[in-house]
Amino acid sequence: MPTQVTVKLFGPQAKLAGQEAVALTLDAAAPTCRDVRAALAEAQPALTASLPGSRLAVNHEYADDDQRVSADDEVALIGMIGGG
Amino acid sequence: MPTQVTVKLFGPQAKLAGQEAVALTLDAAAPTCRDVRAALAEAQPALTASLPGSRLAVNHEYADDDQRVSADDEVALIGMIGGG
Amino acid sequence: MQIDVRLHEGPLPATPCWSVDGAGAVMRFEGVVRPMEQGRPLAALAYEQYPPMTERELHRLAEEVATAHGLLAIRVVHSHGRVPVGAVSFQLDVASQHRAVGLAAMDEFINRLKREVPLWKLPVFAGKRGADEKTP
Amino acid sequence: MQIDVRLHEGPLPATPCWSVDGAGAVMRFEGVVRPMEQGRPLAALAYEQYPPMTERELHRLAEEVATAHGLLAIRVVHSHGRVPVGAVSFQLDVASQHRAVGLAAMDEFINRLKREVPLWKLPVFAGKRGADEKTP
Repeated sequence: MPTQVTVKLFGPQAKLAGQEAVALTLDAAAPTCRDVRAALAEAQPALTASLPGSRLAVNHEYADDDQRVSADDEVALIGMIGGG
Repeated sequence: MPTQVTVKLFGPQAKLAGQEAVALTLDAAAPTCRDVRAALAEAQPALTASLPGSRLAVNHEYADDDQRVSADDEVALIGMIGGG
Repeated sequence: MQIDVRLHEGPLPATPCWSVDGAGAVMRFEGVVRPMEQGRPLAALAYEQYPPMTERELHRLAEEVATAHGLLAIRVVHSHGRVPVGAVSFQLDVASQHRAVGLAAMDEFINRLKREVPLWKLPVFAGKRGADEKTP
Repeated sequence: MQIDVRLHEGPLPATPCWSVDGAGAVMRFEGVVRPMEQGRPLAALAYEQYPPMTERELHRLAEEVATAHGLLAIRVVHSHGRVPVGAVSFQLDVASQHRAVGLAAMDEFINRLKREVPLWKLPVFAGKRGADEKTP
């Protein structure tokens, strides 16, 4: 059963994508963050260059690539940051 | 003809020596700062330990050991400093 | 150990430096919006946060840096929203017993801030009122 | 390049941080008299200068550091005379376009201050009013 995941975008990446969230449909029942990255690159080629320097956050915590996500999770792309 | 040189002392070195200036009589007619250091160590043994880490100033400019001093010069021992 | 972290809407107001009991060194860093970006005159920077993760990560970073360096106190204020050129968008205060740890902590905090804390800035160029401020 | 160097009698008053045109980073360091020295409670530090060499060397150092790091501005105020525990005896303000040079300049200035500028401090221990303040 596929999983629906929405990834929030911010700052320059939201600008590059032209939207503040990307809705993804992932084939796996319990996809990993690695799967989310791959689907994101496919859905939004404008983000591809910035993905290697970006992290995913799941429910407001940084997540590594093996972490699994479900449709209930809040997923965000944290990249191209730079406070100060 | 010997040369009279007075060396001003400050801070912890004035405290160690128990005085704010040391009057020295140097044998040479045109003594160097090296001669001044040697005479200072002899006249004020309490300063000996701190002399290697100290500099001499002649007329308010740091002087190296070869610089010559005369009786008209203002000579000061600049050591054990530490602002901030 | 005192830790104080805050997000503030718009430019940061001038605030007095603190006094912290027992501190031998008190230092402040302020980040100011520079007048040019990529060679073009800027009107402002628009800072975007991701609440509550931004403030939480700022706090985590402050705590880690304060603990690692044995600081007496750390205070962080960062703007979100629009901050005009010449205004302060970031203020970091550090108090320590000795100078060296304070300076090292300040350096580490700022380096890690730029890599770890979810906070974005978008340039608002001069002469294009608000045009670059929002995603289309 | 703005260079401003001053000696001030007694503890330094609180002064606002500046704003400097074009600066992206503005930072301040304050040295505060700590409550203990060599394990004994302190009442104050007595700073001794050697005029006019002290101010001249402070100025030379400020100029060298500002030039080497390409600072936009540097301001130095140092106390002479008696500064009680908890009060500020040294204040260094640096403004630069970018953060890294400002922090490096601050570090270099303070390190060299402690080695190059003729300025002495004598502890005035608590409970011995003025006893250690003067040479006998």
